[in-house]
Amino acid sequence: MSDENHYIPHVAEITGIMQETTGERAVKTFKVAFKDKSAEIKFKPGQTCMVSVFGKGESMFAISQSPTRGSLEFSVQRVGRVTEMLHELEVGDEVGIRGPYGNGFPVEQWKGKNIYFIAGGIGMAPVRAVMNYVVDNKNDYGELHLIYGARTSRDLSFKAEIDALEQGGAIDVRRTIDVEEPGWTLLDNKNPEQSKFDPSSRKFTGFVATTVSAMKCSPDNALAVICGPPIMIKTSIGSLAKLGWKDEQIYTTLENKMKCGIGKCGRCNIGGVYVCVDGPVFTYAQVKKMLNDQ
Amino acid sequence: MSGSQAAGSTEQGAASAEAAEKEFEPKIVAFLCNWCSYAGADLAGVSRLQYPPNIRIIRVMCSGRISPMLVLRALKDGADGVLVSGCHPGDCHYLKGNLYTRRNLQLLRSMLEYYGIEADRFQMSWVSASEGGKFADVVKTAVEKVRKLGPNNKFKVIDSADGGE
Amino acid sequence: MSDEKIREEAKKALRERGLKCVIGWSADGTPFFAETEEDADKLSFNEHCANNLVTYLTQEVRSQRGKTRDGKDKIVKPVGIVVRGCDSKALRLLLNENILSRSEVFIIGVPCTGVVDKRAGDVLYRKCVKCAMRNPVVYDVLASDQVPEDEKDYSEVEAIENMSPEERWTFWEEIFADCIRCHACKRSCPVCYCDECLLDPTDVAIRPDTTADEKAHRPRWVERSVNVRENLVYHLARMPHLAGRCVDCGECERVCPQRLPLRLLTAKLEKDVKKIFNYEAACEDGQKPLIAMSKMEDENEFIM
Amino acid sequence: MSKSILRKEKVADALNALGHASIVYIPIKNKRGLVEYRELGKEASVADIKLDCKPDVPPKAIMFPQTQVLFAFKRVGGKIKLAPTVPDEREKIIFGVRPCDTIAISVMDKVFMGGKFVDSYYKVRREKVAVFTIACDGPADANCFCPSTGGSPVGTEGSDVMLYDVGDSYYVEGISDRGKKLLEGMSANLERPSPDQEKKRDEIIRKAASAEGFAKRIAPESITKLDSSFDSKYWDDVARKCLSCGACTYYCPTCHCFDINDEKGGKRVRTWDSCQFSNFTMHTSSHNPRTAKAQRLRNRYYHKFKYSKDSTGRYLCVGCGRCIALCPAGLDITKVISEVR
Repeated sequence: MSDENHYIPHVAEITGIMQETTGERAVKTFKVAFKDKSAEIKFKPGQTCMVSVFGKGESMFAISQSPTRGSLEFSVQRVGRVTEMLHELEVGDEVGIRGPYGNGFPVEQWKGKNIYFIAGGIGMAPVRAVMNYVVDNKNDYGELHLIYGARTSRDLSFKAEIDALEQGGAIDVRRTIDVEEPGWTLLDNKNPEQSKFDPSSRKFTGFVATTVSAMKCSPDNALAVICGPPIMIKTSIGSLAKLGWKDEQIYTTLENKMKCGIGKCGRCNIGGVYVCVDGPVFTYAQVKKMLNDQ
Repeated sequence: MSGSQAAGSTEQGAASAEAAEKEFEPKIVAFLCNWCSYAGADLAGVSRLQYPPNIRIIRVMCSGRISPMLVLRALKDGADGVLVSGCHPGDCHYLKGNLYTRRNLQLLRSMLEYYGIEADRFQMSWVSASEGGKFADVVKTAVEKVRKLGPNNKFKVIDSADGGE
Repeated sequence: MSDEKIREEAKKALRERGLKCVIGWSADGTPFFAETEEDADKLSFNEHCANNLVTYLTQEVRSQRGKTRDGKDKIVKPVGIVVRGCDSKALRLLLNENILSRSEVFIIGVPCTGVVDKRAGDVLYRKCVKCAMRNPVVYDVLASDQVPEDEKDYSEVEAIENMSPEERWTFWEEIFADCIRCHACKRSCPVCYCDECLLDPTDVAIRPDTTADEKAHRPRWVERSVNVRENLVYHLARMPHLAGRCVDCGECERVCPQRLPLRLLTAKLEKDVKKIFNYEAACEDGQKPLIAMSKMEDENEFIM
Repeated sequence: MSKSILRKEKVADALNALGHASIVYIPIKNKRGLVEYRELGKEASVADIKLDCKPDVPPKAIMFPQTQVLFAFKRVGGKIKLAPTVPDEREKIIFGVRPCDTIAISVMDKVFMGGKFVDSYYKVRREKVAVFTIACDGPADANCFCPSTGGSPVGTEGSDVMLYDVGDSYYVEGISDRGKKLLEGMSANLERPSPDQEKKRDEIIRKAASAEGFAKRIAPESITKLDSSFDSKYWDDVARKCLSCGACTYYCPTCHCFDINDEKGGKRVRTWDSCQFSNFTMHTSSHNPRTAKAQRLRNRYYHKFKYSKDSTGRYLCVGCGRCIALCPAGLDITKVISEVR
């Protein structure tokens, strides 16, 4: 095991592509299957893989599907060199996969707890993996909530899947958007605590953090998983803190530029911590300590 | 796939495969300006003038667009020679593009020579839209010069077994 | 003697002109940024002061630029600098190219009789043995008397020109095989001030609004691999960019950790520019760039 | 014969004997006066050998080449075919390494072969390397500070064979089993040490233990002080001088950051990278956790003296002083660590 060459990816075929959102920063979900069945990997929700587009390079992506669903999926936003090329691939094309890397979410420790999944934009990708895992093991966990925000309603990914979960009653879902649209209840970003919160409403205009405040998420026997852009993570944590949440109850994922994925290339470190092997999942208590060392 | 230049263009060129194997067929990238030289090449074609098939034409709007980087990139990625052709001085569609390029590329040519790289790997010509005959001649001369120089080996690098130095 | 004058002028300028700082050397020859009059007492110039400080000048001025919240240009405090003859030519080029404006800089010139190479055991740098730019050409004050200058010496370049092409190639191939592309030559160059360098795959300016398309299709002119070919292209392509701009200050050669004789390239370039176009970089204030001075009657002989 | 004498005039013969089974890398003085490691016989001749100084270039590239092809890929009939590169499995000897660089090799071993994952490319090359170290007789030059980083001019860590310069000969000592075996192979060139030579060798070790004569030094309390100087304004002052070139990192015997890229011709290539380059940590989105030069510089110093110490128990700096000698801006790591507060 230890002498294995970690830099050589296994070739995998794209077996399905879902167009989640469109536009300049479109999101697509790729389902892949290894050409060589023996290369198949076991992974935990929250872990990541290096995905290669040969000739363009490789990038680290969170696995966006739960291991309980039997497929390996990545949800990728089109932002740069590798992702642009990924988006041009079709079913049947080949990519390279190596991994899984990182620690993943400590789902075993979470048993019996109420969980708030809080996601913004493409941050929904890792959240989807862990949320589906928890839903599939629903009996082990308490109440489940999802607060999912994006810029506009068109930028919300995994629509059908989340709708189905919601209708099945598996999870309480609140969607938020930044730009006002008809039919979406307006929240006051400036005074989130004063916003009138209608529990029957599922769609809000307002920041994710605002929604968290307005919903008054309870910290009792609960934990929160926050993924999204840095500013959204920061404000959401602020909202939770005001509601009496402790740093240890809040989990988040970090990202940094990575090249090797195995803690050698020296660029994803925050202080002495390598995000690729020690992360990407950290509690806010850990992050707080690390951010001092940025 | 840099460095595969030696094998490239045989199928279109020489009469018999045997002759092709013996004689080196250079591959030349030709940057032609849209208004004069490209039209000149077109005229050469329409007039059924014969010229060697060793050139790969890239049309640019003006020879002024040809930065030394493009010439070097072509050489680095396996071309045996580079030809840049534009309007005669004074005829540039954009007034002075060809004059700028002339200064720039003359220095590049001089530097190539200084490094010990055959300066004839890089050639320049002025061909107007009406000079189909001149275009054919220019290509003939350019190909012959590069053929004499042989394959472009100086820009080639051979990796050791595991690529380490 | 010149130390006192430098300090005195630096203090005066800090006091009277509201300078952000004065960039100079400390007595041990390392760059030093004097922000207060007290600091200014540490300024010095001696034979160990080898850095061309103009690179820092651009950095200090540029870092102050930008817009305020209400959209106005930020106020740029002028920056003082101590320059030798060669440095001052580079500085003049930056002024000519409008990278810096004359009002943004305060220049203390020091005529120089050569500086020494610590790594080689305190012998004069080769560029200093015979030097045609010992006296500053642009300055507000001079810290000492002017010194006699030499004729520009191109004998080393000529020696290479007189080799056979094969000899030349062997000579350069050996040199480029040793380049490790640490980019010290480029980063220290006073006239390499671009935010993004096309010869440096590690140096790409990406803004929040750069599209995926732009990033994906940005050409990589030089690969990251370090080998003779990539190094050759790197050093070849640098030259046209420096044509008519490089003043042959020799900073690239000085900083090269592999001790590559890079001035053999820049001196050759300077020689060619002079010979072919009768042009000399930064030889006068307000000079137009080499390429902009292209003429109908330029040499045409090499063109078919 | 684990302790013996190699006369200096016999070094060439001994190297030839070693050269039968291995490639020998040895410091030579190149045309430009730089002392660097080269392959004996192929790139270097005996006449160029220079053993009496600390080489200007560390031997790092022998185990961790600046450019290394990880694998090649090709599209055959629409399908991707990967071709891993053939590892360089030739036996190698690096002769004449100084103790700082030898310790650096064992530090690098920890980086690449320790932790959760092993870097197979490094491992293959490393395991074939035997190190012949020449002990220093005090500081090798004005920039040395190995005692400050836990090293010593006579440190044996990472060595297979130790050599002590006792005048007209080297006092040779096998350290590892492998080293002892290699010495057996060159026994024809070895002699028994005289009491006088024993004494000289002991003298070298005694002198080294006192860490005398080192002009550069970092006090242990300066390093502990790093815990509280993270937000110091001093970093901005240092960064002002830094030119963001890669000279310090490329010449550092322990700097190991690298980049991986797909290059023309279907190769995935690993190359050295430097944490001082502005794009080193930049995300695709343009967000950069270490935007400012000061942050990048600070990260390098902290990585060397704090992060690494905290996680592996040892410094990532061996005190060779090359970064001091080469910095175009005259930055001095010992000064920076000592002055920051």
